[in-house]
Amino acid sequence: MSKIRTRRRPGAAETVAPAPLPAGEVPVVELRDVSKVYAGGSVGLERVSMRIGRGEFVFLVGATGCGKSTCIRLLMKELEVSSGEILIAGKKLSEVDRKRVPYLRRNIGTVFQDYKLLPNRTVYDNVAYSLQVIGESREEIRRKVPDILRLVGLSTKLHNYPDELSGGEQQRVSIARAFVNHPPLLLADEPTGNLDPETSIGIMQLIYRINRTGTTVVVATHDKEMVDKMRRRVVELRDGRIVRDEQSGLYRPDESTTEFAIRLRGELGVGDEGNPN
Amino acid sequence: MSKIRTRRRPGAAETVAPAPLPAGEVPVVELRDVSKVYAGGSVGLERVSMRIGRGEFVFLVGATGCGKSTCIRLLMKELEVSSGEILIAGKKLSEVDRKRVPYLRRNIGTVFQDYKLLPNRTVYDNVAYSLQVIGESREEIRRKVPDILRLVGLSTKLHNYPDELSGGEQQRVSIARAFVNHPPLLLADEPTGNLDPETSIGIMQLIYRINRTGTTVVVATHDKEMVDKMRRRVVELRDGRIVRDEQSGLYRPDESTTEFAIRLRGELGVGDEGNPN
Amino acid sequence: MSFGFFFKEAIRGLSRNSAPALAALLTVLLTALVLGVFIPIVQATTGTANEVRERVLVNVYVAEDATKAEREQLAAALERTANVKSVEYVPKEQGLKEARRKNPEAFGRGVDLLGANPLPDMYRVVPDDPDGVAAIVDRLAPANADGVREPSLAAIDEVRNKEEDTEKILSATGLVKILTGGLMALLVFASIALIANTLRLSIFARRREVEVMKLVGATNWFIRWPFVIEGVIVGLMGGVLAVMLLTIAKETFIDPLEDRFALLAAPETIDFPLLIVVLLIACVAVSAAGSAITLRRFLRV
Amino acid sequence: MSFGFFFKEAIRGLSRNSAPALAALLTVLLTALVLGVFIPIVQATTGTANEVRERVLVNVYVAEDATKAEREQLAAALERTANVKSVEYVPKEQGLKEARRKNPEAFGRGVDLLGANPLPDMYRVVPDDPDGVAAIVDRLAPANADGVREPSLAAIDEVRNKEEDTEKILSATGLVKILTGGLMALLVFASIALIANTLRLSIFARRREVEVMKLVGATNWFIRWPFVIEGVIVGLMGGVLAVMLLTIAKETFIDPLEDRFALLAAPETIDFPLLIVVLLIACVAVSAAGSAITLRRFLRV
Ligand SMILES: Nc1ncnc2c1ncn2[C@@H]1O[C@H](COP(=O)(O)OP(=O)(O)OP(=O)(O)O)[C@@H](O)[C@H]1O
Ligand SMILES: Nc1ncnc2c1ncn2[C@@H]1O[C@H](COP(=O)(O)OP(=O)(O)OP(=O)(O)O)[C@@H](O)[C@H]1O
Ligand SMILES: [Mg+2]
Ligand SMILES: [Mg+2]
Repeated sequence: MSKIRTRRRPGAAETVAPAPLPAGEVPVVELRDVSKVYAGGSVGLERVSMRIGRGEFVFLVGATGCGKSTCIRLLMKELEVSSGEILIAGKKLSEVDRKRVPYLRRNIGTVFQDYKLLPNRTVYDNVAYSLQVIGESREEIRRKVPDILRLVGLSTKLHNYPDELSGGEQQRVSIARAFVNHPPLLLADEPTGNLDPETSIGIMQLIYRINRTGTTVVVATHDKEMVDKMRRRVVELRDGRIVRDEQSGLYRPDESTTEFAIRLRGELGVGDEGNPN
Repeated sequence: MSKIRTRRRPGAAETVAPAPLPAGEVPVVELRDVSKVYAGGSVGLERVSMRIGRGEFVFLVGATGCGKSTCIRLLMKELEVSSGEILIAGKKLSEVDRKRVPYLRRNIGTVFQDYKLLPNRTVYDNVAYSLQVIGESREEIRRKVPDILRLVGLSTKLHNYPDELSGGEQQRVSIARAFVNHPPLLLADEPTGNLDPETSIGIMQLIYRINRTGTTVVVATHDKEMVDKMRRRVVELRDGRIVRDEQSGLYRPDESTTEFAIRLRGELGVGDEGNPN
Repeated sequence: MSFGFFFKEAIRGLSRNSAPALAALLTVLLTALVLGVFIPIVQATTGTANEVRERVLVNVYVAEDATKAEREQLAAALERTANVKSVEYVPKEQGLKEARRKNPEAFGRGVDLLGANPLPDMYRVVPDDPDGVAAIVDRLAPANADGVREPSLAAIDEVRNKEEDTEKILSATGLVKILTGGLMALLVFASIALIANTLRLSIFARRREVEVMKLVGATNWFIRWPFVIEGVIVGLMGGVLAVMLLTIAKETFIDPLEDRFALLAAPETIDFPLLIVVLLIACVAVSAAGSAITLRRFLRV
Repeated sequence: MSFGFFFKEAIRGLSRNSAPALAALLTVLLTALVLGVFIPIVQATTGTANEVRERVLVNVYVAEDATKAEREQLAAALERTANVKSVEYVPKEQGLKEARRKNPEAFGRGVDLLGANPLPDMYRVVPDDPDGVAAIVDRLAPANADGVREPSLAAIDEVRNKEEDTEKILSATGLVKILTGGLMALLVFASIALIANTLRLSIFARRREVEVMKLVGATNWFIRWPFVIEGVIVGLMGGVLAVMLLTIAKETFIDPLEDRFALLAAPETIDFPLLIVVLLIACVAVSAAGSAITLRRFLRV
């Protein structure tokens, strides 16, 4: 049996095209030469620099283990950088006090790759928690939570506990929790990994709509179809380095399915709504 | 915003075509009118009957929450049926004694949707454990484990603990563990959910090879591309019921990409090896 | 958020994590029970020891042939001696009466046969601190070079610590006091450590939850309050249960035997309601503080 | 698999789950420490109580005017009486000697003045069981209808429990024995419950792991052995630490004070090496059994 090649793809593009950003605007996310080396010595990110402007929609792609989750965990200060500097809305993360970290995180909605639901709370309470955390009033919570759960298709599972849900249902709870308080920055780590193609499209439409309201969105994903359909900015990582950074890119740079993608975008109802790409 | 439709797809095929099975052969897996109703009253499976012959390769597909994982968990007696009967290799699961359940499970390799790795063991030890459980000798373990880990592309992560792995790496450990002792029945729940397309193809090739050595394989998946490429038996569930059971089916019954699929199978190196479909 | 919210969270935590909650409850209950049993025992023992110590007296026998002036000088000298709490004059008649009462066998028959009182007059000197006895004796009858005591005043016939085993009593009761004190300290320390330990473990079992809470933007106190309230509830329940068991034990076993306790009864024994209050407050305080402190380790996300 | 495998698994479990392992260790250590301190105390107390009880005697005073035959009859009757362990004849001379020693104040002076021995001859009767004293008295001098005791033999002048407070001594020492027994039972029960409790919690924190093991085909004993060995190791370490602390405490605090313990020393006190062995075995057994039993709940997958 042959070895599965996951890390090295010969002949792939090695050029990095930084995204243009209007002069003078403070990027929502900025990575300056960021490296992350884990305790064991394995490299998560290596000298990554990147700027993401307000309202941008960025796909983070790359083979498994290339550093996508590392990047997302660094952005929410779950991990500390080994070197370099991360700025969120112009503020250096290294200068954010431990006590202030929760307030930072309230402005970042995160969909975790492993969901990270609270096991002792129902679906409703899991989503409500991120509103309770910011001191939202009970009425607001009672209004917002069922709404968002209906949007992700979980209205029948409000009072189930996470261990009574299927994988896809848990994933959608995590998505609902990240969205519910309309954070200015949304980080989604593999948000459709356990969803069927149809539900995935629904979730991506939802993310797209959220993006259109001005929210900056970073999605780490393996969902080739999704990336190819959406045609948004794509940042590809390989072994912790950025190897590609394209406006309206595809999952794989060498594939030529542009017409197909355009057709799919029409299907998604995305193309005719005047996005800048 | 519109609601995402995940459960009802109007106009889908409602016919059930049971798979042919040579007369007299004992099916490896047989479900007789199996229903599973969870404690809260939600339905996991509803009157599902199905026979899977020795050496078959079956895709279990369907929208999220349709009952795929329930089916797999029932097969390994992690859950008990509410009604009906499951037979593994002709033996009724309801008659398998509590004490004998471990011996049943040793003959069933399982890839869990949530990986279920042992947090206090390294990658190597996690895989080794399922060999230690069956009393394999130390030499055999030392020979087999690095082999299988090389096959899934994890030779550099042998001594990492699960919480030091990326999502896809954890998934591959789970796959390696399920394969390592060459069980006669392999159940894989969403084995490529967190893998990039390329790694996915590698894993599916691996599963296919294992299948060709005589192992019966059941894969629950959302990976449309994979199902369409492989063209094996597809069982589609909807709300716990079987709505489709086709030999060499596609992920969606209505799509006509047969030629594309054939081309892909060629790419996979599957088509030219004389499989019976 | 309001107290109501945190309280509801605490109740949720307790009901959904019944195993750790029950474990913590059991630990509080058991330690409170042990303490609740030992506190009165230690108190009674210490009380008894103190009572015994208080019986340490110095008897100063007046020489038969002492003159009135000499006797007066002696009385004044005794009053002036350091460490003396009180001096009581016991004339020989009273001495005999007391002796008869205490030792009817000897004095009942003996003195009757004798027809006369063999006892001398005596001053009974109570030291203000039992440990001061030796000092008093030394002052009234300093030992000379040979170690033989010689009375410092003419009126003194002999200076004697009652029963001659004052040393022994002091030593033994002192030891008992040290021992019970040490035991009590050990028990209190062990109880606190055990409760903290269980709390630590019960929060350890939920560390992932705490981490997730931090990741979705909860502040430390937002996470901590429910745990503190849980601690209060567990402490209160454990304490109340312990108190109930103690009350039942008291009423079924101790109260019917009360007369047998006459020998042990000590005025310093803590009274039952106070004991209950002390136990409850201790349980609640230790549990709540333990929860809050233990949590810190897991809040560093 | 071999023992080596299970042992390695246990070590892995301990080192990778240091928080629960430490908690279990601490619990074992603390309870062993408390028990290790209390066992000798309880032993000493019970021993002292027993010693005190053994001093319970019945004195049978011989009437002055008894004839030789009557005296012989009495001696024979005493020997025959039920419950009697031994009978000692104390002639009046020996009685006086003893009295002088015990009560120099009264007998020293009094008898000298008296010039004659006021004491009667006496039989000192030792009951084989202190609680049998009342029966002996009843038999030798049964109470008549008015409650007044009348000697059953002519040679008996009077039958008396020594010091008249036999009742009190028996009652008090009995109570002390019940109390210490109860305390010991409470402590042992609490210790076992606390250790089991911590083990339960420490396995609870790892229940997912146990579930996964079951799902990949491990038998119950395959999973259980490492936990049992972990229990043995934790019990052993906790026990050894406790014993070390106890030894240090004994050598620094108790041994220098040994002379002060004279009053408390009781022959029945368990000796130190035996105590150590008992503690260690108890720790190990409770931890190992606790692990094995607790695990059952989580093996039902
Ligand atoms: N805690 C950790 N300690 C050590 N190494 C780690 C740790 N977390 C991640 N790594 C390593 O860092 C690399 C990048 O991991 P990361 O989780 O960012 O990958 P990823 O791109 O999210 O992959 P996937 O698509 O599989 O989720 C991997 O090789 C992984 O093994
Ligand atoms: N323990 C449980 N208690 C109650 N309901 C459950 C439980 N487990 C699953 N369910 C419900 O049963 C249904 C089927 O779940 P199952 O996990 O089989 O779905 P699935 O096909 O695997 O979905 P996915 O693709 O999202 O993993 C879902 O509606 C789910 O909510
Ligand atoms: Mg990842
Ligand atoms: Mg599933």
